[in-house]
Amino acid sequence: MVTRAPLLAARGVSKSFFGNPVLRDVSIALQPGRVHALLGENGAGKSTLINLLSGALRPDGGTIEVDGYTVSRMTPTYARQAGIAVVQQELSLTASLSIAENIGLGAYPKRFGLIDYPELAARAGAACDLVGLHEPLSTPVGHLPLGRRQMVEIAKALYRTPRVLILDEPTSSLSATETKILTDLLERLRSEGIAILYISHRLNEVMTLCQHVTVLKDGTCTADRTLEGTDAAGLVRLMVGRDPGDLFPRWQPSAPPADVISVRKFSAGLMRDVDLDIRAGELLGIGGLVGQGQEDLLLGLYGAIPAGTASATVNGASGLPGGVPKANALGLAYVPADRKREGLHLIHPIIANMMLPAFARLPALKLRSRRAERETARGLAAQLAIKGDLDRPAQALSGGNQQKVALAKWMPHDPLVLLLNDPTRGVDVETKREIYMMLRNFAAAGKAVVLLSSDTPELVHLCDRVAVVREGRIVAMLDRGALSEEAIVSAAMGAEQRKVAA
Amino acid sequence: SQANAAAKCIKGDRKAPYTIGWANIYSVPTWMKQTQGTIEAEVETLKKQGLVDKLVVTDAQGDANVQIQQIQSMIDSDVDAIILIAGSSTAPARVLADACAKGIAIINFDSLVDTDDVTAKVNTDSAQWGDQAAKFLIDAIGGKGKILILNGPAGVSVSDDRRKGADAALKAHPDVTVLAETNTPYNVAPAQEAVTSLLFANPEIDGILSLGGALSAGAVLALDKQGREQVPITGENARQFLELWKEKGLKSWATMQPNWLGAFATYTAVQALEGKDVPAFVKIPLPVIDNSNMDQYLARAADFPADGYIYSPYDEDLFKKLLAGK
Amino acid sequence: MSTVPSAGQAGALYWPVQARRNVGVRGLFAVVLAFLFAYGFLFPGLLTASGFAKFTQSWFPLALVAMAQAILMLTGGISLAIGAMVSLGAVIAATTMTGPLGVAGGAAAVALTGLGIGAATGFIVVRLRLPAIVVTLAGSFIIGGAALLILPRPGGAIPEWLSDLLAGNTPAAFVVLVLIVLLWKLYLATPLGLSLYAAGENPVGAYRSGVPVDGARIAAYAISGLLSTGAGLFVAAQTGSGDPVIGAAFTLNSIAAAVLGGIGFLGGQGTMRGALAGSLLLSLMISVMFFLGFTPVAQYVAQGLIIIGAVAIPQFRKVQQ
Amino acid sequence: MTAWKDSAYGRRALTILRSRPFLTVAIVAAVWIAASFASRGFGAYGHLRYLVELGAVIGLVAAGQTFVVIAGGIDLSVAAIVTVSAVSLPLLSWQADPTGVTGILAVLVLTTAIGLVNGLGVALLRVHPMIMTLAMATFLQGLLIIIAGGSAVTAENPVVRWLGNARPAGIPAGVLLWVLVSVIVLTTMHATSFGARIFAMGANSLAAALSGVPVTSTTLAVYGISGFTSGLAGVLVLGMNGQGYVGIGDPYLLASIAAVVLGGTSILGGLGTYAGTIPGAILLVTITALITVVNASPGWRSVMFGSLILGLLLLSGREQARR
Ligand SMILES: Nc1ncnc2c1ncn2[C@@H]1O[C@H](COP(=O)(O)OP(=O)(O)OP(=O)(O)O)[C@@H](O)[C@H]1O
Ligand SMILES: Nc1ncnc2c1ncn2[C@@H]1O[C@H](COP(=O)(O)OP(=O)(O)OP(=O)(O)O)[C@@H](O)[C@H]1O
Ligand SMILES: [Mg+2]
Ligand SMILES: [Mg+2]
Repeated sequence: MVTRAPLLAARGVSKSFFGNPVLRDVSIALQPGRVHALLGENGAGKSTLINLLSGALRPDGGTIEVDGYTVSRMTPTYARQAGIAVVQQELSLTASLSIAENIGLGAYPKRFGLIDYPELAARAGAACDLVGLHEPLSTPVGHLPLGRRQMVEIAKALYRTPRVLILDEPTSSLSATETKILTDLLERLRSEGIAILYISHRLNEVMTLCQHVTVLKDGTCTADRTLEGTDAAGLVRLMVGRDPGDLFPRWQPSAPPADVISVRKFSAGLMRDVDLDIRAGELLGIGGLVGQGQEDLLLGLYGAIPAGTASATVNGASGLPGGVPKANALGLAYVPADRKREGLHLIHPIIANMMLPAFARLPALKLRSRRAERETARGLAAQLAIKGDLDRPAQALSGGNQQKVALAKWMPHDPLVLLLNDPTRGVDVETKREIYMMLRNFAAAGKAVVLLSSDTPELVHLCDRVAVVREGRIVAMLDRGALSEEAIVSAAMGAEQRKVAA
Repeated sequence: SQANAAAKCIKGDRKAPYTIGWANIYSVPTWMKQTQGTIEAEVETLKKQGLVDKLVVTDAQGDANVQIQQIQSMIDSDVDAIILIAGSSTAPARVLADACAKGIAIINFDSLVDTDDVTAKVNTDSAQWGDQAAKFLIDAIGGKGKILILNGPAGVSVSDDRRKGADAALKAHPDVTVLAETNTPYNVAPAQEAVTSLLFANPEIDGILSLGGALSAGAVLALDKQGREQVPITGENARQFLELWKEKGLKSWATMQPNWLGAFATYTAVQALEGKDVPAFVKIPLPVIDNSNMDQYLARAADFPADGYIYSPYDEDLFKKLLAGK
Repeated sequence: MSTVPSAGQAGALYWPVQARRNVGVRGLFAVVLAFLFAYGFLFPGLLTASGFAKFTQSWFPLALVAMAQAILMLTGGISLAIGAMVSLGAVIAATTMTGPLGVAGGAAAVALTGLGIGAATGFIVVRLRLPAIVVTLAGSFIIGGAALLILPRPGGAIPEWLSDLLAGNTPAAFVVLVLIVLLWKLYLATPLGLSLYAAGENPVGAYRSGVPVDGARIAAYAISGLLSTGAGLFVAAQTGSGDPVIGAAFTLNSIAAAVLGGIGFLGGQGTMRGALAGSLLLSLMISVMFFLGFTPVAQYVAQGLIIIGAVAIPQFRKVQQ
Repeated sequence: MTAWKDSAYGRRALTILRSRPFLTVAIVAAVWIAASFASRGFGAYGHLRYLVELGAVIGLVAAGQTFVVIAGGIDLSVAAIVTVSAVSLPLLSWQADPTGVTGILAVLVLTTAIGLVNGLGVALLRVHPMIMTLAMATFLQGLLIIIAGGSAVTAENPVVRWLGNARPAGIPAGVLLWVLVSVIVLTTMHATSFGARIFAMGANSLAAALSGVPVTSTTLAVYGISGFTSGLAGVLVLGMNGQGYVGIGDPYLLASIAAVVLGGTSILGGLGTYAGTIPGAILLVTITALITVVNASPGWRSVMFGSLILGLLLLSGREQARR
């Protein structure tokens, strides 16, 4: 098998941005019929490597090979012709175009120079069926929730009937069900002889799906081996170079409960007539299939979207906060899921991003102290291990580090309630561990954490209670004792809800 | 009732009281507002005589295309007369032909249209304006010297016509050198800016040929601010300029585009509808302001807006004379 | 895996996609329709052939420049040179068509000028990565200056028959507009045309999907230039002559029409039918206010209110939902 | 050499040398020097002083415009506001106050209120700034029909006169006003939390809102500032011309936008500084003056003006890529 020429390979490629080396002499070979994992911490260079493989970026040194032949100039168009398809992370879609038009973008079937819509419908429909996407093909992508968009992105790659399929963290915004569909699909494609490159920070997925692994650390290749005989701990060792501890901190019973937030008949966005008590000192998980209204629950509590209640108390004050500044004043903080759109100011320096909540709260005309800002920011960067010059724009950070910045900016304000929307999406294991530790400590200090997550294990191992949301209602409230992945999934799917409801 | 309609476009089938449409190109500037004032006053008079019952006013907001649309609407609503300041000297020609064919009296004044399909055009003579201004200035600087020329906006017929009118006199005096020319809106600020820079670039200047609007006041202010001696300058009847003229004791000459052209156009329209013979072009003699009559104008200054124009007095007798005389 | 739900869709995709795009502009359509009824009620002559012809003629140039602006805004661009382009188009038409080039030659000159200047602008904006708003602001001076050089004062001429054909008592202008809209739909059904949206909203993603992003954007500028000078040609025909400053007001009006029609400034948002409806509303507004007997002051105030209202009310409804 | 570059001091110096405002200053200087070679009078001290004075008007209008643009908007009503300010001052002047200060305050309150209404439309009605301010400009036209020429009396306002004509210590009072405003603007923009909020809103208003930035009130403030500085510019330009008139503000709409962009502020919002707008404004009046003294037909002058702006833009106006 290995004697055959790889379908796609990089040989000794290097790449730097503005003089900072990001990849140094990295090689990787994708073989047909194999799912190849690409692992590494945030900022290790994984996305950059796939950008080189797919022609979105040009290497500074080294070569890209297709079927054993060196390609002198790899471009996205050439890559497509060579049968290489990339699933970017929710990136390449256009909200105002329909699902079908998005799927075919850049590779429309033509007839007399025009887009052949019937043909497009047939082929896009087939691709959608593969990923279990049953919305009408004419639906504008902008109307879909994030998880469904991710499926469109995957369908878009499949539409090109690739020989090589590259997926950059495809599951980070997918629910368990969607993830299952995807893994089954990849398994099938693999058996059909397609070469697959798979990037994920979820190691259990990697363990079940992949046969081979390449590990990047600080832009160099530290391992390139078969996955046989490796366990998750071994993978982490490969990535961080030392023995991993437990991913999840040990659960401890929390302090005697006192409600910090309690709402009755709460409605906001998709959420309808929800009763909820959030207790100090606990980590309350919010689970369910993607797009059932969980996000609206957080946003409504945070005062970011209009919400109504029969009665509400938030940190002793009655009524919901009438806006984000009021929520902040009551000690609430919110970390959004879509960090690029909602969490960060990508063009602004990291330090400005970290200080923004402070600017928002200080009196408007109070003079700033750059020195104090720098000190605070340095402290935060050290605390969360955010690498890099604080004066660089946030967009120069890798996804995981961006996530840390989005979280870090609230720390100086010592919030009483942290509303977190999928905070570990796209975050590497080490960072995840740090974040989990932080959340636990936070709860232990008597604060409340509301953790909305699409990562079910996270809910199971970290939370004190988990509220499962379906169709705008909390259909189950699982206590620590009743927590299991099965319980959450079945409640989310609507099966046996009466039985598990506590 | 008048079977033998005399004037162009008039068919004689329209009866008093008439509806007058006033197709303004832009009603915000003070000059326009003053003009509108004279039109409204005239309409009031005509209403009392039972000749007019309604004045319809449109404002094209400076857009010649909108003006065409509004004239079309006037045709559609069947007004009896249209009085018009054109936003372009060519653009309304075709829509006016339609109006004329419908028997609507069209009196075009101030900014004229290059078409004969109107009942009458009413205006001062732009070429004559330029010619007289140039002659005054050349005379004032003793037949030789260096001058600046301040024009109105580029691409507009009126400013171009005035400038062309000055050509003959300038050619006849080769010792008069034109140092520089400008094209600006007929306003104080841009003129002041341009003249200041031109003064620095051309330190020796003997006179300024300013061809209308409030340009002259800007030039005077520019000289004044640099602490330079005033030079002979031509101008128009802007109140600010006349006051500066008096204050600085300028060697000056001014003429005007009287705002009562609007009233006169209204009057003419009704006369035409009433079957009177109306000349195709009523040339308004240029009223001249010089040191001899300047005080008379300034004496009435308080009746005019501070940024307005002090126009010469008018009455119905004047209108009759203008319509009758060649 | 079940194929039932999407198998049925495969037959007809184009029309459902088109229908979906009405969603954002339904409110505007209703407003426009209300204005149309009001106009027809106030001026029954609108329903005659010549009344309809005259009305569509006033709308036509605004419709073209609204399209010209919309296509740029869809790619995330904008032009402040639309007015100057209209003037240039009018001036070229008025100086060539009665000369040796004739009507065909003159029309070709107008079209080539529009395409050429548009493409050059696009190249500067896209390839040199300069902000479109200022490039086209500078461009408006250059293009406007060129118009003044060709025709320093209003003049020139358009053959009488052409004026009568386009701006006479037949709704020829409307027919031409329908043709242009059909051509636009055709363009939007080509891969390059549809890429406009992706190139405008998500250029990086579009590039990675293999869309010729720069090409699509430059093409949009070229088409926009063509539409603008085309509007100039029509204005020249409508007026029978050329005027080097006739287009000035079209710049801001084109933006107002496009935004009224729901075109967003960030690229990729909105539809051409919306932009056309926006331009129709602007044009209708002038006539309806005339027939309602509004004074100029009332016209200014009402115009401001209608524009704000037409943009704000749909926004408001969106927020309410 | 490298040692110098690596020192903290040297790094900061390099940053300044490479910054957009500095580049714009360098371009202004180059244009001035080149122009004074071509025409001796052009570079005369008095002329440069006058150009800076003219620049002050653009600079004042562009001060508010810079705030608005950095906050992610644009203000197309500035020209109309300048006109309203200049034209309404005599109407709002109070005969009993011989200093004329109350009249100026009344005008500034009026123009600030106009700006606040813009802000309300943008923040609460969610009308796009370009449309909101365009509609506001249309409203103001209607207002001007009512107020223009409404007063037959020239208001002799001593403060306005002083602003437009006095030269304490040889420096035009308008320039002094501009310096004062610049200091306040730069401080507000770069040294207060309010300034930081504006940058955040311009870069990503959703993220700013979720971080607790009071977006509505900040938007109101930004447009209010723009109304205020435009009003101030109207007062200054009234003083410089001795008389307000309808249309007096017209040149300042495009000029303010051009000054902002030539000064390196991103028209997309979130990035920029008034420190660049200042030389941007002076650059603009310089080019205008240069074109005025060149002897050419109006068509050619227009072509030259546009080409110069385009050329300068190539030097200083590159947009950074962003996602
Ligand atoms: N266009 C760019 N300009 C500057 N720096 C860049 C650019 N692209 C990537 N980098 C830098 O290169 C490094 C590697 O980034 P990359 O996105 O490849 O990491 P990654 O392994 O995908 O991380 P993650 O797991 O967080 O997605 C990061 O430090 C990032 O800051
Ligand atoms: N203009 C830029 N300047 C600096 N860094 C950039 C720039 N453009 C992209 N990057 C970096 O390039 C890297 C690759 O981008 P990509 O879109 O794959 O996101 P990512 O880091 O993999 O995040 P995620 O995994 O959450 O999608 C990121 O680290 C991003 O920060
Ligand atoms: Mg990555
Ligand atoms: Mg990543």
